[in-house]
Amino acid sequence: MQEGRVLPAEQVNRDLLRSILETPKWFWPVVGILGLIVLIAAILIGYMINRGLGITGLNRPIFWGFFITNFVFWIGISHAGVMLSAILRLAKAEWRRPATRAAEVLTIFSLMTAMIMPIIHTGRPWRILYWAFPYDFARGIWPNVRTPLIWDPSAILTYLTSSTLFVLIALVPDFAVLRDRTTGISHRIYGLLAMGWEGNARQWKLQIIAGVLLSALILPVFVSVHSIVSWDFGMAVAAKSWHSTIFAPYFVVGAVHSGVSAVAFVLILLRWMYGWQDYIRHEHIDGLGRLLVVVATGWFYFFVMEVIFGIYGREADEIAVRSLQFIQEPFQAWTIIFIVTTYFIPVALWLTRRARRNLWIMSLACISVNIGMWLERYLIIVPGLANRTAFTFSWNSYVPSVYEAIIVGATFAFVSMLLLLFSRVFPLIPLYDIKEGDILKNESVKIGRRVVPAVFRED
Amino acid sequence: MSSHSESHYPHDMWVFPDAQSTTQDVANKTASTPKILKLGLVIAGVLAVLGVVGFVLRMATDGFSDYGAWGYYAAIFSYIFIITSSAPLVAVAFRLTKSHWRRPISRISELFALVGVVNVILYIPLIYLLPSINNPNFTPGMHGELQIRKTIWMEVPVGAPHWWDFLGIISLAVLSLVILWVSVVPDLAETRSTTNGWRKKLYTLLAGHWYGTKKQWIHQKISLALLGALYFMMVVFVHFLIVSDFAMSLIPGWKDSILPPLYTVTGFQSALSIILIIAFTMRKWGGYEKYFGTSVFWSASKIQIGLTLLWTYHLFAFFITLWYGRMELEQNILRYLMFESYSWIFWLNVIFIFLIPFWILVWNPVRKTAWGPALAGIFILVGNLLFQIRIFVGAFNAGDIYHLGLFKVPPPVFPDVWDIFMVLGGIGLVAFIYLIGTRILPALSVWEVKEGAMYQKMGTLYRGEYLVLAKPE
Amino acid sequence: MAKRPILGLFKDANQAADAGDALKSSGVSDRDIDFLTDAPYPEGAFGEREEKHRLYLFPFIGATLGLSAAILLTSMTQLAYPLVTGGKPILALPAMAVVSYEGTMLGAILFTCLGVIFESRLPKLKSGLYDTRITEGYIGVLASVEDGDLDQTTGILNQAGAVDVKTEG
Amino acid sequence: MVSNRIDHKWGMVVDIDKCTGCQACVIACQAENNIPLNTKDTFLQKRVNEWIRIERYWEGEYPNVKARYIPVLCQHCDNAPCEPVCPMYATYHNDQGLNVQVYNRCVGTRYCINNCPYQVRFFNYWHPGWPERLENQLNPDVTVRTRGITEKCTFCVQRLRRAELKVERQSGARLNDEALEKGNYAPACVHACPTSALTFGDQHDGGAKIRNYFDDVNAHDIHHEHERETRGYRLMEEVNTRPNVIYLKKIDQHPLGKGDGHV
Repeated sequence: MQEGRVLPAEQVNRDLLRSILETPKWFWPVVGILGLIVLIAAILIGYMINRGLGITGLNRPIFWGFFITNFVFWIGISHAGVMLSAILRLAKAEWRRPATRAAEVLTIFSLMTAMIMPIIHTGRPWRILYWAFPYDFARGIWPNVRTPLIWDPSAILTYLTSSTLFVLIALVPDFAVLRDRTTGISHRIYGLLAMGWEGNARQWKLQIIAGVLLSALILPVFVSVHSIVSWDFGMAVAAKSWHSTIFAPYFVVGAVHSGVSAVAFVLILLRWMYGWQDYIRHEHIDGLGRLLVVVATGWFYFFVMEVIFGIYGREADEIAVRSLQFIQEPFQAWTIIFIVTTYFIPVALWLTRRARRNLWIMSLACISVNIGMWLERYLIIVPGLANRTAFTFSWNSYVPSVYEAIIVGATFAFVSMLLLLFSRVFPLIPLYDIKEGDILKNESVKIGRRVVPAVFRED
Repeated sequence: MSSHSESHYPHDMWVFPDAQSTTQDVANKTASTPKILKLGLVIAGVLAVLGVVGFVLRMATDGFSDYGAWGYYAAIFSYIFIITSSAPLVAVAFRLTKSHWRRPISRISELFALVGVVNVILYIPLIYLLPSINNPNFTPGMHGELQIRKTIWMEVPVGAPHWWDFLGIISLAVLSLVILWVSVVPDLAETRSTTNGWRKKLYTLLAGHWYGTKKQWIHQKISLALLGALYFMMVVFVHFLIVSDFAMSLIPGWKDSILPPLYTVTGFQSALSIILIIAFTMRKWGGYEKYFGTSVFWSASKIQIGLTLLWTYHLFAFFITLWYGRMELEQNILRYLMFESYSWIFWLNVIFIFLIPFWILVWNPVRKTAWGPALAGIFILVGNLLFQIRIFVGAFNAGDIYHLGLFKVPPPVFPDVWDIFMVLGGIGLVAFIYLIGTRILPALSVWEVKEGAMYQKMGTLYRGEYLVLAKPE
Repeated sequence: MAKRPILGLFKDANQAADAGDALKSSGVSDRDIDFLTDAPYPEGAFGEREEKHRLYLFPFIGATLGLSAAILLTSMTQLAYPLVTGGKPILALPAMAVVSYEGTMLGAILFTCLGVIFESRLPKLKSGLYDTRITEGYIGVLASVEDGDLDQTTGILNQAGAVDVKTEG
Repeated sequence: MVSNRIDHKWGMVVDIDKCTGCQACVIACQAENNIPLNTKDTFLQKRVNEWIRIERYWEGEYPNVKARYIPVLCQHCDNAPCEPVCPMYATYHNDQGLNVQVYNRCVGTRYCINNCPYQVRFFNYWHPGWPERLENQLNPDVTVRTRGITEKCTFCVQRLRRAELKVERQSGARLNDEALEKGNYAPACVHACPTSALTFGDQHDGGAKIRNYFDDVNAHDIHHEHERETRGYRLMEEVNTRPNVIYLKKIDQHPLGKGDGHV
């Protein structure tokens, strides 16, 4: 799958650094609008902290609502990054090259956004330090290691640290390129970041090994993160339908599903914004599409397992949750939308090569997947809590307040803003990776009349 | 290879078999039966006979009325079933991903289709053993007794689960045979004229229609892909049926949605292991060394280590959920399957299927050898057997299956001599049939190896010499 | 006599490789020749020397440290603050396992990153002989030779087709 | 201080047969524990805060209906699902069998509330407020909980502490049923109950009224099918939370048959 022509290094630099060295007209207006939305949300959050969670739609027994749903969703998105870059690096898939960094950066930013959610949804956010960080001030308080809410920060912070380092290490050679292209203060900053990289054989060798090694190390972390997030629910015995052993892999696969779709969408967007047709080519989106068919089907398998074994126990209240999800108003409508948008529409599209190579269809499919996956989390959390237990005292439903809706919506603006700003200072497509691809590409195997493009492999 | 590469890689990392000689060479190897193989056949045959003896005596002593005595039989059935049904996936999966390294081993994995018939035979007694879903002696108002025991067949369709599972196993066997046939046809067609005797007849019968026209090749590729995808889904589904009907639903109150995935992962793991072991033997003693580069083992062992980690991950996900919930039956199931009754088997299972293989495969130099992955494979196969014993013997002796839950921890059940006979016999039977199979059909997928030879070569870039890989669309 | 760096810039990788060979045959030792590129050429593409490194040690060290740190932290905090919760043991091993796992991975990754920087001899404080054209696809052949041999080396590089030869940055 | 402390395991027995659903216990609890007023708004917002509440069920079809009442309060489980999930140790099990809530540590993740099968934990969505004229009725022994934290029934631990000081530290006598009764040390709901459907006591005290109920229920687990001598049972025994609150079955003199019934 190596199409596209080999480009001279100068042009690669020129094209891929365009986002940094020159500012397109639309850039600041767009960032401004996004920033405004984020600002509004920030003000609302401040108001919420000031007045208390009463302004949300939360009640008894739905104590976790939009915020936690959004938290799980963004954690899910964050799984794209490492999933793609690590697995494709290890598999030495040629078409990974332009996708990796965008994916990793998306990971970092969506993780940051995700971490905001549980913090602002606590009753006393200003005391959050007590929660996450193990320390012993005068009162001899330590966090309780037995709770998933401590596993969460440990996993998420590990993941955030490692993926940030992952990106930074891979950025060093590109910093060097920027150092050589810029002048003045930015020259000095990039020079500092490049740490005096000159690109000799040893540095390159270690750079390559680091890519593979770190991928192999981060993969287990990435699996653990969403598993632990799933255990926030899996460990709870009281909310029926949460206490299921399959939650960990089910969540992880779902996360990969939504995340990879998100990355595909972001790539299409970048291609369109910065005119990177030569780098983000149809073959890359196509590859993502094929991958997504497999991931989606795997996810569907876990989904079916989860539902079947929900009914398997034939326990009255678990059946009740299922009927709440699948049969009763209002959730059943959402469930139908969720299943169709998550699996049937996109997979049906991805199965045909023509659809995979049509950017419009691809982006629609990816968006639909993410709508579905957001609903999935919502439909796991809220019906599980809204389930009518033996106690009539807590028979209620949940309608999010406008504040929640706006804050949740603003998180999307937040991530896009961060991505745009990042693309302003760092190359979103790894230059050296593209150049390496071009170097390894200049060989082909001739079979009869047909010339099959080939790559050099060091192993 | 360039000076530096040799220091990096063993000289037999990549082999580029000569397309001309391959066909004839493989045909000769198939026709001849070396001494070591004869020996293997004899041993396997003896074991198989032992197995039959064990089975008959078990039947004589216990009959089919009490299924508890048949725990080890169920275990060995599941062991054989999970390996043989998963084995063809190695060929299928990596054909779909267009991995070149799979080419030499894909036939090894497809040949397991021939063993599929063993699954069908071994399953038949289980039809009579598996207790019915409806509680036979149920009287209304009985405390803590279920009228219909917990099972994935909610509404209990006719003949479920016994006959439906049987159907699943049969369809798997047939489907894998079809895949084998579609894939083996070009090789047979090449040699149908040069061989003689019954092979000639058989080959002509199977591959008479094949002339290797462009059309035929395209059809073959497409049908392999479609059949493969279908087979993949079928396997996962039937695994789910078997493990939930013969293990989960037999332990009262055990509700564990992760068991089917865990079971399937175990299957993939051991399938890859046995294929690598066979590849190693063929390479070492079968004279196939010029077809297997160690790159095969290298790439496969990367997958293997991933599967190993995956297995542990699934196990932990199961454990932590049950450990955290304090329900009595959850705690009892943990005690029963993990920490009290079957604790020793459990720990050995973990060591063999995870710890040892992981620490063997984590070293890149070991992964680059042929013996490393094969050795890890042996451990994984043993671990898998222990896993099956733990789950299935446990399930077959968990007490009143129509009860609400497991509220006291049953004791473990140790094998008697007949059980051991049956376990060994099952393995022997499989080995016997497989070895016979390698005499009938070529154990190396000639057309795939030839195709691979076209797309791989050593090429020079400036001063270095590297592998050149071409991936046709 | 002190050694002086000399940098030849080449447009074409083959010429750069030739230059490397020529330098070697002229008696410049393997250790004194380096190839500066803007992309990872496959190892040995210029017939350059074999680079030895111990990067693979770092993750193991890091993992061990991380694991022990995490185990200490989890066990000590639970013992230092022995409150019964939900009838669970004070030293809840499964819970510790999760956090310890994260600790292990964190340690391994941190040390790997340190290892990469350390092993690739970064940060390079005093920048050596360098040319910005290298990041435009030119290939720099960096050699350090005796003072006296500078002119001869320059000649070799030019002969091999150097676009430009620099002796001080 | 802790050294010469007599160890107790507090428990409560709720006799459903005696409960008339008069809600006196609810009011007493509100007054004793400074629980914010449940105004019409809080009801509409579905954020009612009742540490003890009366669950009411209708039996039969109108007009032949009977009302059934069950007072539900924190069960102070020995295997409390709410405890291990708190990242802050804000709730834990103390050595007197109480499931205690430390307001100061709570950050309000609400995980414990989700994980409580009995729905007896409450979250302060708003800052608690009382009309000016009610400010003076607040109980000085009980903290007024700020917003954003979880709270729940404490078995009126403030009374128990006072009892320990008054009885055990000063007169050195063991804190038994009479002492609790005489000194008005039992939880407010117990004292308020007009039909004395609620009984409070120390499970470690051999002479306690509640003792034989606990012995009986502890001896007979739900899963082993022998009869219990008393009417005692625990709520949701299948969850295996092992509560320290025991309920006594209702004995219905006039079971609701077809046709008949009190309209």
